[in-house]
Amino acid sequence: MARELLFVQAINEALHLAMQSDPDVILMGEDVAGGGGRQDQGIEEAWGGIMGASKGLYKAFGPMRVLDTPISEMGFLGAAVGAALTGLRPVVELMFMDFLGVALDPLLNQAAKLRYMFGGKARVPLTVRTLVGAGVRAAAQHSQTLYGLTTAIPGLKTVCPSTPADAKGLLLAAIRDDDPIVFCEPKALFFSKGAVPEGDYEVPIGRAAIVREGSDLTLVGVGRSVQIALDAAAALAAEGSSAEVVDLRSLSPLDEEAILASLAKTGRLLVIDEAPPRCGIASDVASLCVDRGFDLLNAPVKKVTAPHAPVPFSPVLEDAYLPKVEDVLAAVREMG
Amino acid sequence: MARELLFVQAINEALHLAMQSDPDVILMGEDVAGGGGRQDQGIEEAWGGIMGASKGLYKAFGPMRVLDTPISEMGFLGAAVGAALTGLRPVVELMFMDFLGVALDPLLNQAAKLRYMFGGKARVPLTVRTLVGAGVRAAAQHSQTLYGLTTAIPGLKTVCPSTPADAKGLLLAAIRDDDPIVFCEPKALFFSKGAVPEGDYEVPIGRAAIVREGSDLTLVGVGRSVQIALDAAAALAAEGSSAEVVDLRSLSPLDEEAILASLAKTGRLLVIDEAPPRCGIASDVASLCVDRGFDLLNAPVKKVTAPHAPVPFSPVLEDAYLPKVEDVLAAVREMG
Amino acid sequence: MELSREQLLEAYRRMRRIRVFEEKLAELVAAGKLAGFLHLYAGEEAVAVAVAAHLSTRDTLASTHRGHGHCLAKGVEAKAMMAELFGRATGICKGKGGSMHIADLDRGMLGANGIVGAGIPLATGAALTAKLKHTGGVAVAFFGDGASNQGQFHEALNLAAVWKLPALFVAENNGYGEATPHEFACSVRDIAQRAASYGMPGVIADGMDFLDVYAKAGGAIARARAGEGPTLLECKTYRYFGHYVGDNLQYRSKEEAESWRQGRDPLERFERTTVGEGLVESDALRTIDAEIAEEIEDAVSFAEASPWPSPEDVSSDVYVSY
Amino acid sequence: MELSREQLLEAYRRMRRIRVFEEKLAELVAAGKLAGFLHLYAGEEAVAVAVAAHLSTRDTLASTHRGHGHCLAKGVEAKAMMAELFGRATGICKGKGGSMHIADLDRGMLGANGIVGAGIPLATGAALTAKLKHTGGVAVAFFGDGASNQGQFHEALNLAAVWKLPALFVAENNGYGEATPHEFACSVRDIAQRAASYGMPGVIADGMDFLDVYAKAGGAIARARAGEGPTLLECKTYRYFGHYVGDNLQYRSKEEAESWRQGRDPLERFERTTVGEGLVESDALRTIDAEIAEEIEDAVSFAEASPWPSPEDVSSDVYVSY
Ligand SMILES: Cc1ncc(C[n+]2csc(CCOP(=O)(O)OP(=O)(O)O)c2C)c(N)n1
Ligand SMILES: Cc1ncc(C[n+]2csc(CCOP(=O)(O)OP(=O)(O)O)c2C)c(N)n1
Ligand SMILES: [Mg+2]
Ligand SMILES: [Mg+2]
Repeated sequence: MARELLFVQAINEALHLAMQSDPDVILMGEDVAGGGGRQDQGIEEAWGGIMGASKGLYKAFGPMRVLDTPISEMGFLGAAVGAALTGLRPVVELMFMDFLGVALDPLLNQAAKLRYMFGGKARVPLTVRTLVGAGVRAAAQHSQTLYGLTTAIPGLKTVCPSTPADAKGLLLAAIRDDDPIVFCEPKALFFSKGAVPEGDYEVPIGRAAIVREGSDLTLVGVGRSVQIALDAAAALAAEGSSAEVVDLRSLSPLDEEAILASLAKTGRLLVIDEAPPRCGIASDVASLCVDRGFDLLNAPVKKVTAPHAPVPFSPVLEDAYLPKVEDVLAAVREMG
Repeated sequence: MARELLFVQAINEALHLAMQSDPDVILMGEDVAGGGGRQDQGIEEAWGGIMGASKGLYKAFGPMRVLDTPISEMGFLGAAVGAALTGLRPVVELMFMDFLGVALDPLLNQAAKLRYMFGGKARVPLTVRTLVGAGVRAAAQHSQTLYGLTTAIPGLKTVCPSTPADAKGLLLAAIRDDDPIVFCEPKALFFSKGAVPEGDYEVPIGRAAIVREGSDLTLVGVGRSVQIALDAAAALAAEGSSAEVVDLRSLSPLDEEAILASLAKTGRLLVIDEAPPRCGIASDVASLCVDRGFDLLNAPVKKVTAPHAPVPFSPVLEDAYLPKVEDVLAAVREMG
Repeated sequence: MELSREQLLEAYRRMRRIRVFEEKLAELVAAGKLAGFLHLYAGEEAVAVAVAAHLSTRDTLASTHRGHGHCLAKGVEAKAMMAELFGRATGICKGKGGSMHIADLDRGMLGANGIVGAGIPLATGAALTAKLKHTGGVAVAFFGDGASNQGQFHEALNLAAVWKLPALFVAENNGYGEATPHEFACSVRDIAQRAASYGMPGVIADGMDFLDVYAKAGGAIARARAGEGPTLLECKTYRYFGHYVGDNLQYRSKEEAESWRQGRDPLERFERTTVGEGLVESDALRTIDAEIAEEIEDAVSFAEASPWPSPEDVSSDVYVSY
Repeated sequence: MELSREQLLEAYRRMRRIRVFEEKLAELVAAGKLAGFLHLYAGEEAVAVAVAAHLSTRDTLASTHRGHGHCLAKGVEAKAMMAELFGRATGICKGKGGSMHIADLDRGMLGANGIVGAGIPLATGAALTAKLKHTGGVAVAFFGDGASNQGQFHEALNLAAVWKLPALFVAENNGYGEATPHEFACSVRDIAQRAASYGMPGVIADGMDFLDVYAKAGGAIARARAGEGPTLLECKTYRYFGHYVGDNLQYRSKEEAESWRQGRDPLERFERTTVGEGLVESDALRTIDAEIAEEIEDAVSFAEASPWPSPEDVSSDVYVSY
């Protein structure tokens, strides 16, 4: 486990492995080859995706399996659904999750529903990779955390790794899963480093990870908020309080048992999420606690989220927008 | 208050009044005139919308203000945003809320965000009327209850009346509101009857209604689930238990104070929603209770919702899909 | 692409099956025996049947809300379809889909679709599979005139052209999207003209004439199979019934409707031509009529006698695993 | 539509302002002074300025992610834009929008837009307002070649045509959508050809030539103002910088880039023609150069000296009332 990779390299490695191991896996999206194949201009492979996640794939797997698309999200995502329905296993890059605005139908009304509507006779093995979250000064239309929206849709799965190792293992699992999965990549973590196992392995979908053990309080995070939870746990330890940190990793299915088991240990729970507060994963986890976990609760369940506002551009405002360790500590104090 | 109208007539009356009182109000959508104006075929006004909600408007206000659109939801909703931004007050019919799949961007990334992104210098007085809910054998792509999705989006307001009187008053308030509002019309209620005041009145956005008073338990509903709550309350009364029923009416803003005030009276709360359970309004209300209402709670907060599945077609399955009075009673028993 | 007598009789059988199936549905709704939103295909039979006559199970088809005709043309069983419309467990989708979601993947039928325009990218994706997996198959998308104003139409046709996919896009121009006339909604009279936006051939066929559609679809499909890319084929046609069963048809005149039926009805026209040219005998057609009448009655009996799904099944078939 | 000396000088001033503004931004990013995603317009100046030269404040304009040029051409202040890019409270959007969301409704500037294609329906709606309120105004949408493959392009152009709106759709074809060449993404070489899908005129202009764009945009705008409906105007152009500041330009050759700059640069070309024909004097242009250099320096100083927004403002301006 000594080898360290960037998050983006972990993604890239998973894509290479998935394409090597299954000829039905194809990749499509805007610039995923990045204009690769302009032999006339002496260019073979260029960008490999706007963040470089698909670098090298065009060269390795060629233009039939690594497909630059027009800027037609609804069209190519719909085509990917049709391809998945007929025997391919497409991995589609939806550059920013905000672009669900122009790409929702193939997920909401097609991928999520075909199997059910067809009486169980179809499968749609589709993976949609997409960037989520704020923190890079990309403003309101390129910074949203919309995994709550896809989590709400029956028929879809939604995952969001917080480490390079999970990114690789979850992506391999997602691509090989026979259901449509939205794979969220927190853009602020894209160039963060972490140990990544060699070779081919899968992190099971639907399992949370206890990333720090504790006994007084459970902090639940996902994606980028896991680090905030860890930092807050460290600060709380300094104050003599022992916080357990749960990384959800999978939003749909949700690992209810892991959350409740932690709550059983600690009796107190707080959720941190980068999304705004309404109808999101934070509300969802809180509602689980007050239903199945009610008898375990010794304190209110607090949500530390972004405000009910779009993401601002100005660094000063964006920093104020995002959940922070001190927000967590203040909420913990409020829990009494 | 003796006059009774159908829900659809109440909507129609509100549209007439809004258009009469403000020349900037225009109506657009598929078939809102319904092919009105084919003088060559001797046809002046035809459908007035697929459910007849806009009947008579084309005749009263003419082709410049009642606009049949192509089947281009993203295009005409986007155009409505542009029109709202420049001085009109459009009311757009998105025939079924399911069609957000092909119409999300103008709401998610434009209407909801322009004011904020432009530093408060814009207003987008747009009302989107749309049909929600199941119960009419319309199957998975025409039966969704997606108001949780729009509630989650900062910058939008979302309302959903459950009676003809509220439908009229809320629609008038929505059209005159200076923010973009999604106005959800439960299709299963469209031909239900109720007393509707004459004349022009507004029901304020952001206020819940206590539609039945009680002391032992709070039942929270919205749209069609309000009637289920009322029926359950009647059944509970027969068992000697007194349930208060809260009709949310407005999902964003949410009337947190009304919910908490009821909880303070009863100590026990259950939410009924026709949407699936994840990241929806039921989770949201539960999360409010376990945070701000924690000290008031004497029992778990239960959610009675549709299952995590698409809406099935078969009457037998659809009936099983929808929340029912007996589901509420069973959940109440579980609350202890 | 000469049609044999058997092929002609089979084409007539399929058109007839669609006609009777649809008329039966209108009857059943009137009798209060059927619920749901039903969009009938009667009047447009020649389009689906003539296109599908070029297809086999390796070829795929994506349909619309008005899908019964496409399904029957592609060989889906009337019995299993009828049971689906009755919401029974024996339905082709176990009663979960209903009219707007009938599918039969084994026959390459990728589903009716309740979202206008959404079938077009699905077929595009199926064409991508055919190309990458070298199946030799072609994918066909059917869609209405109204759908040609949807963004998905534009995006999918461009994509299919850029990738030179083995696809055929069939615009069924019946003059209306619900109650709205084509000319209120569409900035060009001929949808085929839009092919120029994608550098693909745009062809117009008389959608009331089986033989015309057959010939033009055949050319386009041969082109697709040869790897020369997609075609946009517009078929001018008319729906006899309203937009859905229950529609009062207020938005169009009786004269207009009559003008499409009189002398142009696709079944009558087919009969006039083929019998007239001595290719088939009218007796053979009458035999088919009788067989179809019985088949559809049987389908109704089958559906009505079939069991309802079990309420617990409401939550199954959502995922392969969860 | 003869241009006076003043008009020509003003046009040059705006082009020059855009060029210097954009070059300054590249410098500031390199120096680590600016954050965010910046898409520079340098090379395409003639398009925005020539179109906007026909517009006044009653006319509206919807822009793209590459919006600085459109804003400056429409008369938005460089100072307030620069402060916005620096995220300051004095920014045109109080620092809340940043590069991709600059707007100035008082000047009819309906906003840059981070969603490719989304500005096109916004302009269509603004044209509807103009028509229904009889303002005499015209609405212009700018968008890239990549955007012409978006569904919103198709839906909005059809809508504008059906409703005969006073709109102009300007496709800025710079040959790339991010790293993807036009010919990989678009099934036709000329976007103008797509006008045929909407029964509207499609016109091609040399986007490196102010005078050509000016003449062709003028004709289209006059047509729109006269109530004759929309036009699609394609301007062939090139972006000098990468897709965004930081892009390594790996996907295109230096030779290609040079071939667009050499002898074709819109400012040089404008100067060659206008000075050559004795319409303006090069001295006057040099004076403008100096003034612009100072203006942009001042804008940077203003921005850098401006206060940051207050963190509490993160939640204001979401609603008019809530
Ligand atoms: C995206 C979407 N918008 C609107 C509808 C409602 N709707 C169903 S069918 C229809 C008309 C379709 O017209 P056309 O494409 O011409 O097909 P036709 O019904 O004439 O066969 C409409 C508007 C829908 N189902 N999906
Ligand atoms: C809907 C959407 N898809 C993708 C993107 C990411 N993106 C931003 S700019 C761009 C390229 C746009 O190309 P073009 O329209 O030609 O404009 P240009 O950048 O060349 O001016 C892309 C793909 C986006 N912002 N919005
Ligand atoms: Mg039609
Ligand atoms: Mg471009």
